[in-house]
Amino acid sequence: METALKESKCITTEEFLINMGPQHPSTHGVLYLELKLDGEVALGCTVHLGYLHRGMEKIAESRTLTQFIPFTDRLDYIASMNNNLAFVLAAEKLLGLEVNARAKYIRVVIAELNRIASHLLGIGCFAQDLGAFATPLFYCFRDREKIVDIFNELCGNRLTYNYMRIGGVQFDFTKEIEIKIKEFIKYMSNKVNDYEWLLSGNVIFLARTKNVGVLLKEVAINYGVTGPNLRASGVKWDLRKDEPYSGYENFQFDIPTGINGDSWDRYKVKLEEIKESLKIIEQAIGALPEGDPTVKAGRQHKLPVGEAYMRSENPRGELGFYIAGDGSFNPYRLKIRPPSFSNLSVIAELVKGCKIADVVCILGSLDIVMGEIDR
Amino acid sequence: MVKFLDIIFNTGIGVALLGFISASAMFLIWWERKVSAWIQNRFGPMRVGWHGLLQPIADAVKLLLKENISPASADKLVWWLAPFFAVVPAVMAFICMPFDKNLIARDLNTGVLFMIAITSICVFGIFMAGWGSNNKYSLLSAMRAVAQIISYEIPLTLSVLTVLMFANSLSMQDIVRAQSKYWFIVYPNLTIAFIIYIISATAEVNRAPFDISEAESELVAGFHTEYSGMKFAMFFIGEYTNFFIISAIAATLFLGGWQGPFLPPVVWFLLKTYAIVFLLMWVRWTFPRVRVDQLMAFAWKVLTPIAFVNLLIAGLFLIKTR
Amino acid sequence: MQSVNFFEVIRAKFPEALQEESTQAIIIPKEKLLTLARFLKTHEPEFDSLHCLTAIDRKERIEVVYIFCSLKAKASLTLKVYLNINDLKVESLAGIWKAADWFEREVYDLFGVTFLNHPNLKRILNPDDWQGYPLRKDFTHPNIVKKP
Amino acid sequence: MKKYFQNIAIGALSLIKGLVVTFKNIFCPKITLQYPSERQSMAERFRGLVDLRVNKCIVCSQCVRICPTACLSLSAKLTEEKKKALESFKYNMELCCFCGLCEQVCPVSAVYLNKIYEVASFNRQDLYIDLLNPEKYVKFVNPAVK
Repeated sequence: METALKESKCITTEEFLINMGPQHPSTHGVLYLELKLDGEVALGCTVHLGYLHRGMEKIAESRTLTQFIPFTDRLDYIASMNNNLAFVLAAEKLLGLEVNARAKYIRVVIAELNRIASHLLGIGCFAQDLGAFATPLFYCFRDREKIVDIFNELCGNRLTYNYMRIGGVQFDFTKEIEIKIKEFIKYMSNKVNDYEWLLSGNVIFLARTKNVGVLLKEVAINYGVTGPNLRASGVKWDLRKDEPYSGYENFQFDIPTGINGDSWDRYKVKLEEIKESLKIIEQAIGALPEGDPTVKAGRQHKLPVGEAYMRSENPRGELGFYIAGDGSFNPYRLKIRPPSFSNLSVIAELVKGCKIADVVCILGSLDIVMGEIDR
Repeated sequence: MVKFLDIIFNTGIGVALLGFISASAMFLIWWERKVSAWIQNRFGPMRVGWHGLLQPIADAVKLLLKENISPASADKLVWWLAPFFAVVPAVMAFICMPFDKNLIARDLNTGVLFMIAITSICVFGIFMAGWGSNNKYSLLSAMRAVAQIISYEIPLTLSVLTVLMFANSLSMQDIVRAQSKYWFIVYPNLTIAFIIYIISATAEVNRAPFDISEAESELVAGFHTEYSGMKFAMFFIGEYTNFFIISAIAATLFLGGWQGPFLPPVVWFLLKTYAIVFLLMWVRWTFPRVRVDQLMAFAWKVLTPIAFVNLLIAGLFLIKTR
Repeated sequence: MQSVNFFEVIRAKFPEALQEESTQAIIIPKEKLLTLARFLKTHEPEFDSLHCLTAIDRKERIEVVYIFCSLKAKASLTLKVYLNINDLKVESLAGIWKAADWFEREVYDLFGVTFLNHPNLKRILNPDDWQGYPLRKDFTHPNIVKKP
Repeated sequence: MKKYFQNIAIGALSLIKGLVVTFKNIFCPKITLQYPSERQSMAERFRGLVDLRVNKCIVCSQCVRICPTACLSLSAKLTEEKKKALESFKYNMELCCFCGLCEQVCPVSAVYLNKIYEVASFNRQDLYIDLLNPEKYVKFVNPAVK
């Protein structure tokens, strides 16, 4: 036995670098992961960002607040309504504006619909990364299509909505839209257990995701991870409950949390959150108050001298806007705190010692969007 | 003179077989796209010909017209030879495929052994492709493919062995005739053998939950990343011909080959094969991919022990009844 | 998330801490930042998550803004450090909160504030050979198109 | 030993549940459209390309000011009765982000967004549009559109 060991001394195996480069099918956008591999096992990875950096914060400094709203659609382009909401809430907090009840309820309904659409896409792409080729993804896109049609009916565009305005929304709900939303709730609630049957129980899916990329509670908090990834590690923290904004306090819903923070928990939390969002929409649509939520687009707001920070619960985590005004129409400084930026920073720690297939699984379960990381 | 006639007769069979193989490969490609479309609530190819029937031919012509790029620092000979090693063994396995009572190219008395031996040669093709194209992703995928195919040979051969014990002859025609009373799948431990066969056969052909060698999400396109044009088409046809072979073997070994009440035997054979093909396609479009080490553990820790125990029980059962 | 008026507790420990009137942010001189950070992390409502870290270019000084958040006590706190425009150096908090690592690299990349003993202080969003710091007010670049 | 077979049984059952879902979906109605012949009808508020009702425009250039990407530019001239009239109205479709702010801000709703969404073209000149000439979008309108 020793002789074999001796020989094995002189056969040195050295690691090799593989570029899960900016152009790779499972990096959810233009992300460049430089993986150090020893055979099949990944030893470490360095993350290279900036391929989608458009300088949003520099652009914001030469735009008025209403003009910047179309740019917030392009941050997390899968949940643009939630970006609009976060930006508009931050602007209203700085300007000290009040929003009437109907606009708040409409905003909640729309934000939750967009959360479902975003989670659907997150789950579909995650299953696609695990190799369930295209079938769960097409089911998710088929359901997401219904939501996108409602948005197309409501504000005229399918992906970049530019729907929320400072002090209200652009269009009011018409009768058909409300009927469509109610139909969607019924349609979606029995489609969800399709996913439970197809994915959650599946033994191959479990084997691929159980205890893969375990994110401990302390590590998650330390890295600033927020949203479903944090809740999957067992931290019961959701801004809609703990720091209610835009009328979330008068809805009953509970926060799904995971147990040991592995990829399966992150998937399960997203699936449960779709059910919770359906509950919220049902309550909100039922109790839609009267009033006129629309706002004339032309009104420009002069920003007071001072700063305000407001964050809202995006499908991927907490999106924060830090706006500093100096009395003119354009913000003096606008900082965007994207959730995927901190969620992605955990990848270097989770990837040590797992296989290439797991690297793809972890990246899929973290559900990042490069648009908001690179701004 | 007779030898000359023989040669013409054999080349005639060969040409007929090649015609059937390429037609069945084309049909399988079209049908796979249709089945996956139905499962995913979409139409699948509809544009070229009625319901896209001419789509495979359109693809073939497109691939023919594509430029043949070979990577600069590739190991030229190995890289050039790889597609042949992927296709030729797949085609040769049709020699002892029993389509009908007498519609068989050559009824070797060691038919099954020949088939299993030939189909395991296409591992060379994959490894040569992986090594030849001198790129990290292909090398990784080739290593995976070799490990996977070798470790799934054992459960495959064991499950086929249990069938041979019942049919006590290696020739395919005898196996089919032995199932004249009832099909082999009816016997309890042969159903287990059937399940083991199906699982390890999908792994043999790099399909469905075991397609870790050309795993789109990890290794981009695995061993045939560097191939384009006709060479890529060769891999494609090789893969679908292998797919047809394993379902045809499963049909002959477990579902009684060309035997059936009133339909002509050839139709019965094709019906059973395409039933198994549908089952494997259905499995492919439903399940996620297994990880490399789980795949190995599954082969060695689950399939092989069960195959051995099944063999033992089959032996005891045969001693008692015969 | 009421930003708890935590100022008295800090003033007791760090007399030179001031309070900015408009935003209740606490201003701390550069030298005391590290000790205050450890104090915040370990003291009673531990601010266990550094939520956001950014900077504002006020032409004669750059304000580095830290927003801490305590999940247990549901409290948040804003901290500011004023850095004179010609010596932009401040202690790095990457040792205490790992979230600070990437935030600080971004502030270095866009503002030019160097964080002392940061694990690997490199540009994160712009290419490594990029000249200048884009978010500075005096940043000009040939192909910036002024909005009419 | 029992646990070993129990795992295999549970695993097999879960696989079958997945197969049942896909089998059920084979008979569901197909949802994809055969694109060139069947088209998705866009909603009434759909935001396509910027268009101009020339006679309504009162040259207040609010739309030029509100546009986030500055893709509208106009120049005016004085007519005989000292009324402002449009001389040229350029629309650079390459920069436009289709946000619809110009439509909402126009007091007389002269500027509006039409329903064209097939806007691919082979050369860049097609994207610089002069809003005054009536057949500006003829080449984008697809005859197949009912």
